[in-house]
Amino acid sequence: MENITPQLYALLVFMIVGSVVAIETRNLLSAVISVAAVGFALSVAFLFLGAPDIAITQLVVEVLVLIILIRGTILLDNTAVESHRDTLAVVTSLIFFGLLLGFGAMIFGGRGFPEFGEPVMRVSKVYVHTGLPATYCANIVTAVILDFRAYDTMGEASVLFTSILGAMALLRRDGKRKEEEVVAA
Amino acid sequence: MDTLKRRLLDFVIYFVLWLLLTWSFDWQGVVVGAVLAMVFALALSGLLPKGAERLFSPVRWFWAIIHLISLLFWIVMANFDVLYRVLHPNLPIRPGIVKIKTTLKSDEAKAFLANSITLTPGTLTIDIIDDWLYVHWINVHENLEDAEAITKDIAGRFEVTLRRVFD
Amino acid sequence: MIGMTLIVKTITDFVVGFIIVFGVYIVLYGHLTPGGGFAGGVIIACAFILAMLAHGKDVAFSKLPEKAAHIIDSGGALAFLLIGWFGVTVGAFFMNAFGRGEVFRLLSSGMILPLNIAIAFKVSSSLFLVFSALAIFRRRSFRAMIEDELA
Amino acid sequence: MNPLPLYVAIPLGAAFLIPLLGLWWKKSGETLAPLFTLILGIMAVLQVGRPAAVYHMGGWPPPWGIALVSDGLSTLLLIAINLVGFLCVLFSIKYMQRYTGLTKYYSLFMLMVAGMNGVVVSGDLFNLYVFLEVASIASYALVAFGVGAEELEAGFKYLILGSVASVMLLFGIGTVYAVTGSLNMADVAREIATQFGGQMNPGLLLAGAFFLMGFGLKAALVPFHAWLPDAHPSAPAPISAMLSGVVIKSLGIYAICRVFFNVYGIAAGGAGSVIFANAMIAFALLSIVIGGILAIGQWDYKRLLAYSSIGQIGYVMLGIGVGARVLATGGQISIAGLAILGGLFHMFNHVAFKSLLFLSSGAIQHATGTRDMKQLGGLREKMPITAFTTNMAALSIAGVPPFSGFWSKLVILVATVKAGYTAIAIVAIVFAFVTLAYYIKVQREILYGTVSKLVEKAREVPALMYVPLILLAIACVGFGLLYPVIGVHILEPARDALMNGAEYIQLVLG
Repeated sequence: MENITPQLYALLVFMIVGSVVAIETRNLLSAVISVAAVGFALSVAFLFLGAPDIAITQLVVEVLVLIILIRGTILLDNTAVESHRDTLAVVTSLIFFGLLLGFGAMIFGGRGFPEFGEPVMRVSKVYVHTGLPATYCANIVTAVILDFRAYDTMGEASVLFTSILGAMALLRRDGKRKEEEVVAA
Repeated sequence: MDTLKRRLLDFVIYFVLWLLLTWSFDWQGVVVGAVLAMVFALALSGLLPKGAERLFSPVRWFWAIIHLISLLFWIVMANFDVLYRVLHPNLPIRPGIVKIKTTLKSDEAKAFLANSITLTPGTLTIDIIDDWLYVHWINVHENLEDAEAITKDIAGRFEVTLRRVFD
Repeated sequence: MIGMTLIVKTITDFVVGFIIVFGVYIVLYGHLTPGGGFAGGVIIACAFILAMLAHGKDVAFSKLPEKAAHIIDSGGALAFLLIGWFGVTVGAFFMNAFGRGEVFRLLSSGMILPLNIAIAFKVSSSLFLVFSALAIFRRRSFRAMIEDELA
Repeated sequence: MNPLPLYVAIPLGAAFLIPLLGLWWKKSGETLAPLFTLILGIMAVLQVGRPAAVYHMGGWPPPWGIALVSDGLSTLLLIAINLVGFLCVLFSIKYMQRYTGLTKYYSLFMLMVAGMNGVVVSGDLFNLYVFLEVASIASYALVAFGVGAEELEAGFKYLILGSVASVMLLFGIGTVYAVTGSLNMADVAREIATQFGGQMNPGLLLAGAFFLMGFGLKAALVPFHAWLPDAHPSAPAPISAMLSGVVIKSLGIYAICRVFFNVYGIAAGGAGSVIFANAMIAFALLSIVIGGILAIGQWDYKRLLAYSSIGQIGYVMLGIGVGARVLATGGQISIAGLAILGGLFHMFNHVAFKSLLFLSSGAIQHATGTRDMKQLGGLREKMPITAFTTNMAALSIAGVPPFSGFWSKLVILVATVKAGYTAIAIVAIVFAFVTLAYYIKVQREILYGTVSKLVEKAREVPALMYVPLILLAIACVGFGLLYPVIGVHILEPARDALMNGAEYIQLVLG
């Protein structure tokens, strides 16, 4: 854990900078590209944390999202955002972030959270120790998501199904029928 | 008959890919791979590029390796060239787009030529239309009339090997 | 000319088959190596989306028609549910009713492999569908809609 | 066999089947959805009186596997969700004919039901979140189902605010997991009770704040209510009925109750508990006051109903909050029990009369084509059944004796006074009269008065639409008269489930 922490922090800083650029830039295309940079950094971070499968998924999803977003952006005639800055929104979000940071300091500084990198392994310990003999599945992550908690995964598949169905439903050409069709039916 | 040959070829390619990926000869994996390769060959016919039988010619593989080596060499050379132009106080560049005619026949060869040109610093292929390549060049020659010289300079060095790999 | 330039088309042809085989490998070996149905499904969807971007929607739909994608989408989800329900025969919802097999072999760990396959089918067709919907979708402009409603 | 997973499996299976069959069979949704919701409704009613049960998903014992739990509170919600779901689907068959993409509609509807059932039977925090997402995403899509400008705007607003709530909940769940190392609710509860001695450490306090905000947003309590007044009027009427009738309760109120009573052990007292109980009472009062004030000025019928929902949810929350505060400060247990019972009873009543009101608004819109109260009037003569049932619901929600709404509000108020919060009780009483006032406005403008031009052409809606109205109207009256039966068999087990946290832990972990 110790030897990769500096790289992780570097990635974290990179991601924060990328997000700030994405918010601050006036050009939509640059915003999309900086968001993508943040996503790629996230996938590298997953790789560092020893989760290559999530890194792969994150990478592929990032590519997909980038393609869709760029396609969406270049369809617009004008990719520059011309709007005034909403002072109230900025102040509100600053206050919110301040509160969150205060809470975070309280939790991490006080007795709230376990040490960084030393999670409470009360339940997950059992997965690690008995995962292979109980499920015969060499990949513990898959063992957890498809055997111990397969029901959750069904829920996640349903979430995906629902969002696709919802998107298809909202991308219909016409929502309501013409009056005469209703009468005829 | 032709389609059958084509399917068989697809099957072999997919199967070899599968074996390379799994990197084991456990019978379960091999059987599943064979079944999958069969399904892909039947269901996804036409996804693979045409003329895939060229994969089985050792001569072409040999020339592919030669091409890779020469490509690497030219990339290094071009790097130095671009480095010189960037660091030179006068910045001796003359960027512009030139149109060159390639003698390569197959689509694959043209695409790889375009990619090789793009990989070389200083030149960048924008599009291919029929036999014409549109290339953005960092330092366009003084003599624009001499089309042959331009072509030779940009594409010639790759065409030699690529022709033997693909055509 | 439909689709993108020759360079993109040719290179796409070179890699699409490889991407699909790689995605299937990620799915089928999800219980032995990093990966699984979600990751593999996304990769497979990417192959089809790449084909659609390079060659236009007609080529992609000839390989995977929209109706077939809808069927695979619902069918994959249904298969997941049914595999889970199959566990009821031995005791509980999502209990492993298949043989566990031998550790580190492809055909092992019972229901995990079929579940991975079901998820892969579902995820790949869903993502393909949503991309095609977003790519092809054209609606009257928002202003026209508002004017219609005012009229 | 324990039927708990069926509550999720049946609607999910229906939701996957409907679009599949719909490719060849256009009426798949209209046929399958009522059938399956009816089966679920019957199952839920048969659940009454059964002892609390635990189902181990996949045979893994908790906390390693996911546990499904059914106790009194779950049963109460299951009955409400599935019966109202059935009536709304029945109403949809005729009402939705003017929309396109009906297989998608019914599939999304079943997904919403599946999500809510999943939330209600879940005994695991993350599993609760997953099914909450299923139900929420389905409802975002359903709100904007008409794809008109107004609908899309409302749906988008709901989507953004709902996603913010989801992120907060996920953050809260992550924090709880980081602190206690478990996701199973009973296991977390035991960990909090034993390791932290019932005291809230800062991490749990932050997580609790996130839960209150997230679930509060799903429940449309006042500082987080901004999505509701847009979403409810824009949605198709059966969806408004579902949203107001059961979605905000199962995703919001139920989840708040479950998390704070059974997981956080608010009943055990401690420093954090009082803070959360106070916050609940504050949100409840704000909801009552602001919902009431905003409702009275509305001329859009469905928007009026939407604001009225905010106010009535405030009453539900008031009962539960007062109960929580009494328990947390170590007051009399009987008073706390009375307050919680009142809250749950009002919630149960609100399911009946608010679904009825939204469905009747749909019937009125179906017949006259408007929901502007200024253009309506004299509906009593043209649509007698709709008018009569609307009347029943309005009287009940306004708290006129002997309708059910009167009794539930009375119980809440008595408990509030007994607990010593007289000022709060006075505010609640004043706004009970405000409720009465705006429902008198509804009656005067829509049901009575001169017959307006639009109403002139109106005819009574078809039988498939008015049968659900009649059934719900019977429920409005019946809940008041049958209180001895309903109270003992449905409400008191629900209250006991909330008040005995130790029993819940014992039940799940054995």
